[in-house]
Order: sequence, then C-alpha cells, then structure tokens
Amino acid sequence: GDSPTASTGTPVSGGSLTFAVNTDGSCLDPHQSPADVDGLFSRPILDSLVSLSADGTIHPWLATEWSVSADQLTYSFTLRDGVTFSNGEKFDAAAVKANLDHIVAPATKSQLAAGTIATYAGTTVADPTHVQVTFKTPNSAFLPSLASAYLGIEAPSTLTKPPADLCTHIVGTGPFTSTGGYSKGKGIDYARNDAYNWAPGTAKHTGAAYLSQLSIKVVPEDASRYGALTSGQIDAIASVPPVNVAQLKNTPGFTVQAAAAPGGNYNYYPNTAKGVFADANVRKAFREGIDWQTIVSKLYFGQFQPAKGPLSPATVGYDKTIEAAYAYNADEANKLLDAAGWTGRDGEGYRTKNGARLTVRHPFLKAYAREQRDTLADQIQAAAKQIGIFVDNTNPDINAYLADVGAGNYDLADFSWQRSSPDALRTLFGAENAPKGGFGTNLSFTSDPAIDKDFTDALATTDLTKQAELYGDAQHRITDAVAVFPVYVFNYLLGSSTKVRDVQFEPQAFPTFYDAWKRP
Amino acid sequence: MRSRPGVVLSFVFLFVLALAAIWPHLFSATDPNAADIQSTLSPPSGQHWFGTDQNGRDIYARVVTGVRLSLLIGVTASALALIAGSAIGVLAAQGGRVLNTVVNRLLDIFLSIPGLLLVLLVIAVLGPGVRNSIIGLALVTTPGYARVVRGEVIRIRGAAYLEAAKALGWSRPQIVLRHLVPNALGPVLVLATIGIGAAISIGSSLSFLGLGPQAPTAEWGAMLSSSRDYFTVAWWPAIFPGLAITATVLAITVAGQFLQLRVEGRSQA
Amino acid sequence: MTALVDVANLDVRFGAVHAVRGISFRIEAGQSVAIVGESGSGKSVTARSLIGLAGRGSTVRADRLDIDGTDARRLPEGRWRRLRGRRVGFVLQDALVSLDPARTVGAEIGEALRTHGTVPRAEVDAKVLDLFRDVGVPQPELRAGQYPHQLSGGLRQRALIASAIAADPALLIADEPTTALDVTVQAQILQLLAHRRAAGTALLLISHDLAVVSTVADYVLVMKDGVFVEQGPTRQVLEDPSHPYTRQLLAAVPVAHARGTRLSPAVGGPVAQPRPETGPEIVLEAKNLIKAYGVITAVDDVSLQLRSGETLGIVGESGSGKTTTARLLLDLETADSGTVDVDGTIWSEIDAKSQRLLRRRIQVVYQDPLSSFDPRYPVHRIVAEPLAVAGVPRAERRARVVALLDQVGLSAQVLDRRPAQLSGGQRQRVAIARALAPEPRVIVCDEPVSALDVSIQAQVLDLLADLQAELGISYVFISHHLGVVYHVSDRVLVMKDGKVVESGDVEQIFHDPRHEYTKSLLAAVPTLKSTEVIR
Amino acid sequence: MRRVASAVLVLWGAVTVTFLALHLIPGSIVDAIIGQSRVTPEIRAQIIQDYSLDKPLWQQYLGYLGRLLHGDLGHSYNQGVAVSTALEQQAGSTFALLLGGVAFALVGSVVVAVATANRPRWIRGPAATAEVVSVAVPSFWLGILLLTVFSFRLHWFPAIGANGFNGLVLPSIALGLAPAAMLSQVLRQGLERVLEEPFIITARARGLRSAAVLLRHALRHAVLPVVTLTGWLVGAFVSGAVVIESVFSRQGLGHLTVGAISQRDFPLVAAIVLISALVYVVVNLAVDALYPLLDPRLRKAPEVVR
Ligand SMILES: Nc1ncnc2c1ncn2[C@@H]1O[C@H](COP(=O)(O)OP(=O)(O)OP(=O)(O)O)[C@@H](O)[C@H]1O
Ligand SMILES: Nc1ncnc2c1ncn2[C@@H]1O[C@H](COP(=O)(O)OP(=O)(O)OP(=O)(O)O)[C@@H](O)[C@H]1O
Ligand SMILES: [Mg+2]
Ligand SMILES: [Mg+2]
Repeated sequence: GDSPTASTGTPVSGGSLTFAVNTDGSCLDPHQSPADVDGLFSRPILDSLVSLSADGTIHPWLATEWSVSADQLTYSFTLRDGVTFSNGEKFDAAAVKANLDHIVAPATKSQLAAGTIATYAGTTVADPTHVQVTFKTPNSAFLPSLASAYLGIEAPSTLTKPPADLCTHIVGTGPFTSTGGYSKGKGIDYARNDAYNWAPGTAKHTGAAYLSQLSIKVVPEDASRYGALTSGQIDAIASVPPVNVAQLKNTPGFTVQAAAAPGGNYNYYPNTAKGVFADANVRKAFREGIDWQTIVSKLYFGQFQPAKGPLSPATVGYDKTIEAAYAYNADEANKLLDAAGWTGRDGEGYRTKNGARLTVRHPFLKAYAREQRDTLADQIQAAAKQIGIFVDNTNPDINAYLADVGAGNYDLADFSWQRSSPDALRTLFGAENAPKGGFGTNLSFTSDPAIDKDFTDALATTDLTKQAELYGDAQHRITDAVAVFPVYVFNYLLGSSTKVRDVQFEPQAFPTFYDAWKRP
Repeated sequence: MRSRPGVVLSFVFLFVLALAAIWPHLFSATDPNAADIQSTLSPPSGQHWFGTDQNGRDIYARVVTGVRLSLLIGVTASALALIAGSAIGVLAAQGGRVLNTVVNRLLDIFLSIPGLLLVLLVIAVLGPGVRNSIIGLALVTTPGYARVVRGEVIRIRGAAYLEAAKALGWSRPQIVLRHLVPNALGPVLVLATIGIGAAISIGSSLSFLGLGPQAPTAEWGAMLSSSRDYFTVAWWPAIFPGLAITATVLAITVAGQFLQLRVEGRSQA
Repeated sequence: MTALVDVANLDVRFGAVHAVRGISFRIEAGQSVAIVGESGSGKSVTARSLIGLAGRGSTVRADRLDIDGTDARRLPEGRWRRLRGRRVGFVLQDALVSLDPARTVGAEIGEALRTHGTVPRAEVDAKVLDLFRDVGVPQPELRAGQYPHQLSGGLRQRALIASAIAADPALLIADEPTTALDVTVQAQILQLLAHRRAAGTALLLISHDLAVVSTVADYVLVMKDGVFVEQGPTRQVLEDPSHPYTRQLLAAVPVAHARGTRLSPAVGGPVAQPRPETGPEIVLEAKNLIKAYGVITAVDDVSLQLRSGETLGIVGESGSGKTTTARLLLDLETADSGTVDVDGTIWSEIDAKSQRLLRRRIQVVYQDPLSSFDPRYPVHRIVAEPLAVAGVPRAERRARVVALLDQVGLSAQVLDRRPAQLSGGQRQRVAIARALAPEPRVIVCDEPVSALDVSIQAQVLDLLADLQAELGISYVFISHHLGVVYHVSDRVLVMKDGKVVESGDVEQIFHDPRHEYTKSLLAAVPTLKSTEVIR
Repeated sequence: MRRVASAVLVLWGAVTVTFLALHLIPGSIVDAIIGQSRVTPEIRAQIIQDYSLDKPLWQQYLGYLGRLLHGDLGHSYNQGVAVSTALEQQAGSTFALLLGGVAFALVGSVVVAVATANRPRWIRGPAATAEVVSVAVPSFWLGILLLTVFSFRLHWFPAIGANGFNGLVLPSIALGLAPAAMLSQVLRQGLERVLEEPFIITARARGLRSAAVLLRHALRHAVLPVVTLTGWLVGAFVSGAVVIESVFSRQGLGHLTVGAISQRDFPLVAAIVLISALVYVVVNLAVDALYPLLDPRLRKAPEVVR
C-alpha cells in the first residue's frame, strides 16, 4: 500500500472516521487519569499551551510566546487572543491558572499529570493574555509535559464539577467536541468544532478539522479489531497485531503506519539491590546470554525493533554509541556465570551454587499483558534455560504484585514507560524513584550519585545540546552498570484503509486526527 | 454395549486419556516446552503432527502433556465439590429444622452469585494458579451438588425401603449410610459427569481471562486461549486443543450416561 | 350388518417380543365382549391395536383388520383420528393417570367433543355436564372445574369413561376399568358399563378377573400368551370351561374356594392344605390404639390379639386405617395412645437398642415389594440384610440366603438379579424370604397379593400357608380383597373410618355379618354367577 | 411475605460474602486503587479519606450497608464515577445481551426438542451429539469462531460497536448455545417421558392430532424440569456474559467485573453481585409462582377428595 502520511491529492472536508483502539480508558479527564489511551481520547477535545515536534522543539499553540527565567523557576506565557471553549467560555490567563491548580488539587486525585509538575508552586495571572507559572525547583521538562494532553486545557467552569463528571464529559478548545462523552468499554464519538481556528504550530493546516465526525471504539480482542478493519467495518485500528502486519500490508486497500514510541522501551529490569542480580556478572551474563534481538524480531515479525539501550531510539538525546554493548554472546555469558560461582548443574540442567538453583524470580502480571508479552516471557524463559538460568515467571494478582515490587521482592521486573522527553531516564533510574513500599519506577534500584547529578543538571537547563550530553553520559553509566535488559521499542502500528489520509502522530506516538481526512 | 459403538469409543478414548495422563511419554517423546524460535507457527507436518505454536513448541506434545492438567482440574474440582456437596446436602436434609433452614439460605446466597464471579473472587483471594482454580471451581459448584443431594434425600426420605430397613432393625445412622446416601447419589453422579465438562470449560474461560494455569504449563484451556491472537493466520493452535476439550467432554458424558443406565439396571431391559 | 370389529389373524410384535400371535374375533353392534387372561397375555395390546395405538416400536400384521367397516391395516394417521373417539371410545388401563393432571376434567371431556365437532362449540360446556350426569358423577358443575388429583379413583374412572363416550362412539373399549378400585366403587363402575350396554353401545371389556367379566359380558375370549385358548358365550365358558387354562383361572379365584385347600392348579380337584393348630400363646396384642393425623383419626381405638400359628385378617375400604394399624403394630409409627405388645414386650417400654432387637420377632411384607427394596441391591444382599442386622458372619450368610430362597421356591439363579429384573411373583417371594430370615414370630402382610395377578396370587397365598404350617408363624393379613381374606384368615377384623366395626371368626363374619357396613361390603363383591359361594 | 424476607436475606448475604472476600485479599486497597501510577502523598491521603479506608473494617461494612439502604451504591474506586452512573451506562448493554441469549436458548431448545423428541435414531442421535458438543465448547472460542465466519468472512453481522439487533445476534448465540443445548436435552427427555404417559395415549385415543397432543398436553409437563433449571441458568448466563462481552468487545457489566475484582473495586463488585443476586432472586420468585400455574397439583387449594 501507499503511505497515508504522504498526502496524495487535496484533502477533502467532511466524512466520518471510525478508529478502534485496543485498551479501554479509565477516565476521560487527563488531569486525573494515568492511562495512555485517555490522552488519546481527550486530545481531539483539548488543546495545550504549546506543541512539541518530533525533534524535541517547542512550538506555539494556545500560547504564542513564552520565556523562562534565569533561575529556571518561572515560565511566562503570552496567550493567544480570541480563543473560545466549545461551551462559549473565553480562554484566558485565568483559565490556565484554573487548569494547573485543578491538576495539583488533592481532590482531583491526579495519578499522572500532577506528578509531571510535582514541584509546581503556583500561577500568577498578570492580565488576560499573560500568565506566569512558578516552580520550587528547576523543571526543564515542563514545556514538553505541557505539550502533552495530560496538561490539556479544559473549560474552567467545568473544573468545579465533581471529578467523576469529568471522567465522562470534558469541554475544551480543541478541533472536536463530544456531547455524548466517553463511555466505558465502548469508546467516544466526536463532532467537528467548526469555529476552530488555532491549530498548533506542528500541524499541517489551519482552521477547522477536515473530518466532520470521528469516533474511537474500544476493541481489546486483537482478532476482532483486525477482522473489523479487514472486513471494512471500521476505517482504522490501533495496534495491528504484529503477526498480521505483513498480511495487512499485502491486502489491497489497506496500509500500516508505524511510529516508534519515545522514552523507555519495553524493558526488563534486574533488581540490583539484592538477590542473584546483585552480582553484576550474573546480570551481564543474563544480558549477553539471551539473544533478545532475535527473539523480538521473530516474535513480532520484524514489526517491533529490538531495543539496544535504556531509551527508545525515537527519544531526543538517544545515544547510539551504547548499542554495541547489547550484543548477544553466549560463550561470554557462560564464562561470566562460571566465574560467578554458578558452576553446578541440577537434574534439569540449571546451574547451581552450593546446591541452590540459579533462579530468577520474575513476577509477571499475565492479566495485564499486552503485545504478546506473555509469549515473550515464555521465550525469554526458554532462552535463559540455555545458559542454565531458571526464570520463574510467577503470575501474582495486582495486589501481590504491588506488594512484592514495593518490598523489592523480585529479581526481574518488566514494564514500559513512554515519555516524549529523555527525562524518562530520571524516572527510570533516578535514586529517588526506587520502590519504597509502594510502586516505584526505578525497578533496578539504580543508585548512582553520578547518574543522579546528570539528571538534576539536565533539569536545570533548557539547552537541548547540553541536555543531550548529560543524558548521554547517564546512558553510558546505566549500560555499564547493567541496570537494564532492553527488549523492544514499541511501535505504534496503525492499520487503516488507504482511504484514510494524513493521520499524524504526536511525539509520544499517539495518532492525532486534526489533519486527517478521508478519500470519498 | 456391543450395539453401541459410541459407548465403546468413549471408553477407549477415556482409557487412552488416562494412559496419556499417567505416562505422557508413551505418546510423545517431544519436550512440550521446547521452544524453537526458528519455526514458530508452522502448520501440521510429518515432524509436527499438529503444527507448532507461536513459540515454536510442538502442539501435539503439548496436547498430550495437557491431558494430565486439564483432566486434573475438571476431575478434582468435580470430585471435591461432589464430596462436600453431598455431605452438606445430607446434613441439611437430615438435620433439624434450624440447620436445614440455615444451610438452605447459605446455599441460596452462594447460588445467587454467578459462578464465574465467585471463581474470580476466590482466585482474587487465593491468587491464580492450578490449585486455586481447582479450589475456586469446587467451591462454586458445591452448592449446586448440595442442593441436588438435599432434594434427593428429601425425595427418598419417604421411600418404603428406608422404612423396610428400619423394620429390619437397622439404626438411623446405619440406614443413612447404607441406603439413603448411596441412593441419593445416583442423580448427582450424572450431574458430576456434566460437571467435569463444565469445569474444564470454565477452566479454559479462566485462562482466557488470564487467571488459569501458568505458562509454560501445557493446559488445553490456556493453549486455546493464547491461540486466539494467531487465529487469523494459523488455525492449528486453536483447533487441536479445542478438539481435545470437546472430545473429552463428549466421551465423559457418553460414558457417564451409560454408567448411569447400568447403575439403574436399565441396560439389561 | 357389518361388524364393528372384524379381525382375522392379528399379529403384533415388539421387536423380539411376540405379544399377540394370530387372533381372530368379531364384535357386532350392541354386543358385549370380554377378554380375560393373566398379566402380559396380550389383552391391552390387542385392544390398542384396534385404534391404531399398539405402542411404540410395534409391528402390527393381520389378514383382516376392519374397524367400523374400514380396512385399518394401512390407515393414514388422519383417517385413524376420525375413528378414534368418534367410532371407538377407549378407556385406558391406567385409569388413575389417564387424565392430564394439568387440565381440568371438564376440559378433557370437552376436548373429545371439540375434536370431533359432534356438538356445536357453544354447547360443549352443557354437554360436558350432561356426560357427567350420564356416568353418575354428583355435582357435575363442581367436578368439571376440578383437576384429576382432586378426584377420587372412582370419580376419575367415571370422568375417563365420560370422555371416552363423549362423541357417542359405537364401540367402547374398557381396559381393566375396575382394577384399581375398591369393591364398592368397582360395583358402581360395572353397573355404569352395563348401562351403556343397555343404551346400545357395543362393549369390549378387558379384565383378568372372571368374576368381574361375568357380570357384564355375554361373550368371553380367554387369552394366554397372545392367543385365544378358549372362547364362547360367558355362561358356557364359566360353567363348562374346556381349556385347562380357563379352569385354572376359575380355580384361582379365592372366593370360589373352600378354605384349607390349595389354590394353585392341581390335577384332579382341590387338594387339602395342612393347617397348623392355633396355639394358646398370644404373640401380638394391641390395646386401644389411637393415631390421628391432624383432623383425621386414622386409627381409632383399635384392639386386637394374635395367637401363635393364627392368621388375623383385616378388611376395610381404602382409607379405613388398615395400613396405619399395621405400622403401629410394627412400631414404625408411634401411637397417640394405646400399647402394642410383641411376644410379651411392649414397644414403648424399652430403649431403642432393645427395640431393634425386638424387630426380629415381627416382620413385614408390603403390597409393593419393589419399593421396599433398595433399588441398588441384588437379591442376595436384600435377603442377607436381616442376617447382617443380626450379626450373622458374612461367610455364613450366603448359604442361609440360598436356603431361604429355596424355602420360598426361588432358585439360586435370581441371587444376583436386581429387583427391577424380577417378575411380580418373584419379588413378593424375595420379600417373604427377607421377612423369614430373622425367624420372626409374626409377619404383618399389608396387601401382599393385591399387585399380583390371580395365578401368581394363588402361588403366594399357598406359600404363606405352607410356611405357616411348617414354622408356626402368625400373620396379620391386610387386604381389601374379601375373597383373599376369607381364604387365608382364621379370624377377621372389619375396619371403617379407623374403627373396628366388627370382628370375629371368619365364617361368622362372611356368612352371618352383623354390622351394616360388613353387609354392604360383602354385597359389592362381584361373584361368578354360576358358583355362588358367599351368598 | 416470607419469600420476600428470605430474598432480602439472600441479597444481604451475597453482598456480605463479597465484602469479606474483597477484604480478605492480601495487600492494601489504596495500593490497588493507585496501581502502577505515581501519585503525590497528598493525593494518596485524599484517596484514603474519600473512600473511608482509614476506618475499621466493621465501620466500613456498616457504613456501606447503611448507604445501601438509602439507595446509595457508593463510588467506584477505579472508574472515577458513582457506581450508579457506571451501572446506568453499562447495564443496558448487558441486559440486552442477556435477553438475546435467553431468547436464543429458549426458542432454540424448544424447537430442537420438539423436532427431535421421539424421532428415529438418525435424527435424535446427531441432535444429541450436537448438544453435548455445544455444552463442551468453551464460549470464548465459539465467539471467535462465529466472528471469524459470520462477521469477517461473510460480513453478515457487525463485529463491534453495534448496539442494534444486528450486533446482538452473534453474541447472543455464543452466550446462549451451551444453555440451549442443556435445555433441549432436558426438554427432550421430558417430552419423551411425557409422551409415554397414559394421559397422552388417552388424548390420542380421543382422536386428537399429534401437534395438538404435543402443544396442548405434552409441552406443558416437559417444561417443568426446564423451569427448575432457571435458577442455574441465571448464573450461567451472567457468568457467560463476562466472557462474551470481552470477546465481542461489548460494553457491559461483565466486562467491568473482571477488572473490578482484581482491582478490589468493592463498591462496583458489590453492586454487580447485588444486581445478579437480585435477578436470581426475582427469577426464583417468578419460578415459584410459575410452578402452580403449570402444574395444578402444586396449588395449595384445599383438596376436595383424597
Ligand atoms: N410398548 C411395548 N414395547 C414392548 N413390549 C410391549 C409393549 N407393550 C406391551 N408389550 C409386551 O407385550 C406383552 C403383552 O402386553 P399387554 O400389555 O397386552 O398385556 P396385558 O394382557 O394387558 O397384561 P396386564 O393384565 O398386565 O395389563 C407383554 O409381554 C408386554 O411386555
Ligand atoms: N402420614 C400420614 N399423614 C397424614 N394422614 C395419613 C398418614 N397416613 C395415613 N393417613 C390418613 O389416615 C387414614 C388411614 O390411612 P391408611 O393408609 O391406614 O388406610 P388403608 O386402610 O391402609 O387404605 P388403603 O386401602 O388405601 O391402603 C387415611 O385417611 C389417610 O389419609
Ligand atoms: Mg393390560
Ligand atoms: Mg393401605
């Protein structure tokens, strides 16, 4: 098929598009919800102050200009005039303040958005088009965060409603509106906002959206989603099962677009603080003794790129030079394990030391497994057996899982953390993010002052080159410490009919529909 | 039996299943968990009779190895439920008014919560896995058995042969054990044969919901459940475990119905 | 004039079972024909073949099968329906369960009318009431709206007959219309049939009881093993039976028999049967028994005595309290007041353990032995059970069981059969063997032969008498069948509404009844017109 | 009145069992609510306070019962909305599915049973085998099969997102097939037993046509054991809905249930249990009322003659 991003012909206004996603949301209001998909659901309705392009640069949107104070603590914005919410309210500085305050208010129980502006100190309204946001500590990741849907701007009058109401209905200034709102297990329908005239700087056109109707449906079963697309019942789907990608590409009238997600890959993390992986040689053996890259290419039929570092190559600041360290070398792995004293073998061929089997405890949430991660776990288990390591994939329920992780009772943990900025590294390897009773994101328990210093310095500068240098150093240190087993780079695989044109991806690899149109 | 090839076939099939459950290597020498990443999802062939799955494992070997666990879940859960249900049922029917009412209400409460929901609750409390699936399945099916046993006991209670036994000089507990319980169990055993099938089927639903036996254990429900992602490109990972489940349940049902007729002395008629 | 039924060489098979083997007969308009014969001889199958409902899996063949002038051998279902009900009315054998329990009897009768459209729809209800009156059902308006379970057996039988004659058929077939009924009710039904006959309806009556047949039929067909062994005008067949089987049937009627003679067939006239001397010893005594269930007093001040070697008969209509009395004697039910004394021990005065020991002295044989056996038990276990209770070692039981079965005339072949695989007579013998096992002094027999057909009934009664002579056992013998009671008893108790209305020596009760009720009871017994014994 | 009282007792019991079960699960509820996301300590405190998770267990329980009596089902921990709102959104779809499944099961079983009862072996045999197979087939598997064939290949029915009749057909079949097979077995056995009854032969001897015999006399009796199964059916259908809604990507209560249980969303789980128990109880009351209508012997009216 031909690429839908490449515009062929002139966009046509009108028509409706139905898009099916694989995961259900939990709450439409992105201020509250942590779910990726809720960002997708709310994006057509909500605009942000700024927009972010794939290369990490910030562009205007509802704010036309901005500046950062020298101490990196205060951000000043000049707002676009003449913007109205779809309920008729005017967008102004007070609205910005109301939104940011709403995000951090405890009653909102924000599970993600508030975390991205954790050191938020307050907002000052200078006049209707000028506003200042202050922080307690420097936060260079603020502008990229601000560009995400999680900090999207909602109509101030709606923010006073109970949080529960916002979970189904939100009002914004965006190119689409939804009167029916989001309904669990079903999805959401949108209508075009004809008055829209303040497209982000990253968009391909201005004015109202092309599509007059948009609906996003929730279809978790891979086979159903795929079948519904190929049988023409819907126009586009998220997460084409990798097994079907080649098939779909070869089907006339259909096409697949891929967008690699930035941030942390889907990675396995060793617990470096205790257990078998406290020994760096064992970690290294695990990294080198398993042919991660072949497993990933095979399992995902080449549709997901094997990861070769703590970050996704799609992240700004990705350091390519570390990739060599992640090559497969079984002989070296066996030598390392022998050196580490795991020289015995038991009846099933696993290595032992002092009679104890070399067991890696891996609590694995099977019920939440997406993208055949359970199959992947089986294969990694089988591959580890080849070098004499037993990976024990337990399947606890979420509570037991959280308790285990909180207490550090595991040797191996897996998760993905997609963020548009390299600040994801801080989340994943910053000492302060290690699990302390509750869930933490630094699952490897990495605790290296040099790495932490890189992070603090990077937060305090908005100079992208400087940042890249600091994050590059961190990536090297993390690789040297064997604090991560990179698995795959998540590719947003969007399958669609070739009639669907110009679906764009925002930097976090979510599709946006403002520029999209449908060939009649 | 001679005139019914279906019955003979069922017994032969069950016999083969039993063999496979005890000595799986009689039927397949291949390691059911040997993943071969180079030959995933290859269709049935001389080398892999039922083809391979997404991990390149031999489906035939997995179906054979799966016999043990799949039967274990169905049979053990049904057996546990049968024993517990019978005890409760007899107790309720033979006990005093108060006991009867209390047990009855309790049964009602458990019956009013849909089975799968209750299993999910049990698994939420105990955690997923084979053992807990069995416990959950047994727990949810127990009230049903108890109800039926209780009904049977109440029906039989007035039977003339119980009075005859009393006239012969048996004591009450002796009558209950010798005559009442064995006779009340008849219809329940039929229920149990259906129950084994149902348990295997619910078990596979649990796998579908991600709560069944854990990988890489070969279990039919789990195999069936994981096959669904590949259904559009490969039919064999879905068809063979599905056939295994269906054939097993069919054989158990046919054999069960035949045995019931035998017990009731009707096959001679 | 053509016959209503003209059958030549009728042959019916059910797979391997050859139920009817080439019979021929005719029924003319207005005629009354009876088929008699023992159970399983093919009477019902013959009758059902006449309306094309021989049964599932049947193969019917005949050289001629003309029903109402129509060749019915290859009749399509639609044509059959025009005959059924309209030309031939049918009263099925199982009268008590032959009405749909979910519909009112009025609706059932109305259905027969509507199906054939013999009366305009608007008049159906009125006609139903007329029919009720015709068959002698009192309060027809009330009854029409009732369900079968709300009617007594007699009323149900009448309702059934009403539905069979609703469309005014030329022929009425009645299969055992009185078997399940009390003597008094039986008499009424027979009268009703006689009425129909007088009204011009031809009748085919089926029964195993020659006495019943003799009151209604003018032509008799005697059936055995699917063939007619004898036929002729009723009087001729009864008075001068030519076939040995007919003679056997006649001889087996206990009422027709002198007491103290064998009932079972024997060549060359009746054979004397030894009777034991009645000892002076009282083995069972009941004093002033009262038992009430709610408002019903089932047993009301009943006293009785039984000596060793003696048989006490208890008669009375259904519901008079006979079974309840038996249960009180056996201590299966506790009396509200009064005492029962077995062999010198009073039930209520001893503890549970001694009661269980005492049970060996008094055993019971029920009307329906099948339901008194655990359906899972084979014969040897059934008979061994009382031995197990008595603690006889397992090893010795088998020999004892074989001996007991031999005593009741059963071969060891039945040892491993289950109750369902036995014939009625065999079952009753097993029940008797079980009762004999603990060597009791008394056996209470509650309707022990009512479910059996005459010839088997005769065998069982003879067996009981033999055992009594041999072992000196005493019997309490309950039956609503006066003839049977007359045959076996030394003394008789007549019960009505829970009370003993009359008691005394059997000869006195039967030949010189004092109480009105006893008299009416005796009057209702159908008798063979030629061989009057009772009157 | 006594029946209603015991029905209320059952509802109370069901809720209590649920409460106990969800609180027996190891680990803290707050952690379950927060899951893998990152929250500030203030927000954590807010969650504990909002859901009264700091109170002793018995107070939480009594509090819940008290609110329940006022018709307040509480606030879902994870859906971010009032339970009543969640139910309002979801129940309609589930009830439509249940109705569809029940209708399919009833109509299907009656048609099959009537068509095959007392028929020659070559008709009965395959029907009986098909029934056993239908009971044995896992419903999610059947669902996928139906979707593949009738939606993706033949395009007869939509796979997703249809709320109308068309969208209901496949899920109803997937949900109703196993119960239908079970019912038709029971119904056919009942019919065959009844058709041997003397009153049926009597009706035929009256000249009634076969159809009238079947419909007017036989079916009514054969239906009794089916009615007895209804209570069991309710459970089977609701359980089935959990799986079917997932397979067919339908919104609904079943779909919510799995997540709600694993996330210990007590108010939501309790409400779902309450609804299913209510359906169960109501159906059973209805069945009790139906028995005497079907079988007059069960009516309590004084019997005139013994
Ligand atoms: N539907 C049937 N299938 C198989 N055998 C049958 C069927 N109906 C009757 N028979 C057999 O046919 C024979 C004659 O039965 P039938 O009912 O005519 O006897 P009967 O003379 O009426 O006996 P009874 O006095 O007990 O009613 C019996 O051996 C019986 O077992
Ligand atoms: N367990 C019981 N509960 C209530 N009433 C009973 C019970 N047993 C017997 N009766 C009533 O007591 C009365 C006598 O019954 P019983 O069975 O002794 O009569 P019967 O003479 O044996 O009658 P049949 O000849 O019909 O066997 C009847 O009215 C019956 O309804
Ligand atoms: Mg007969
Ligand atoms: Mg009686």
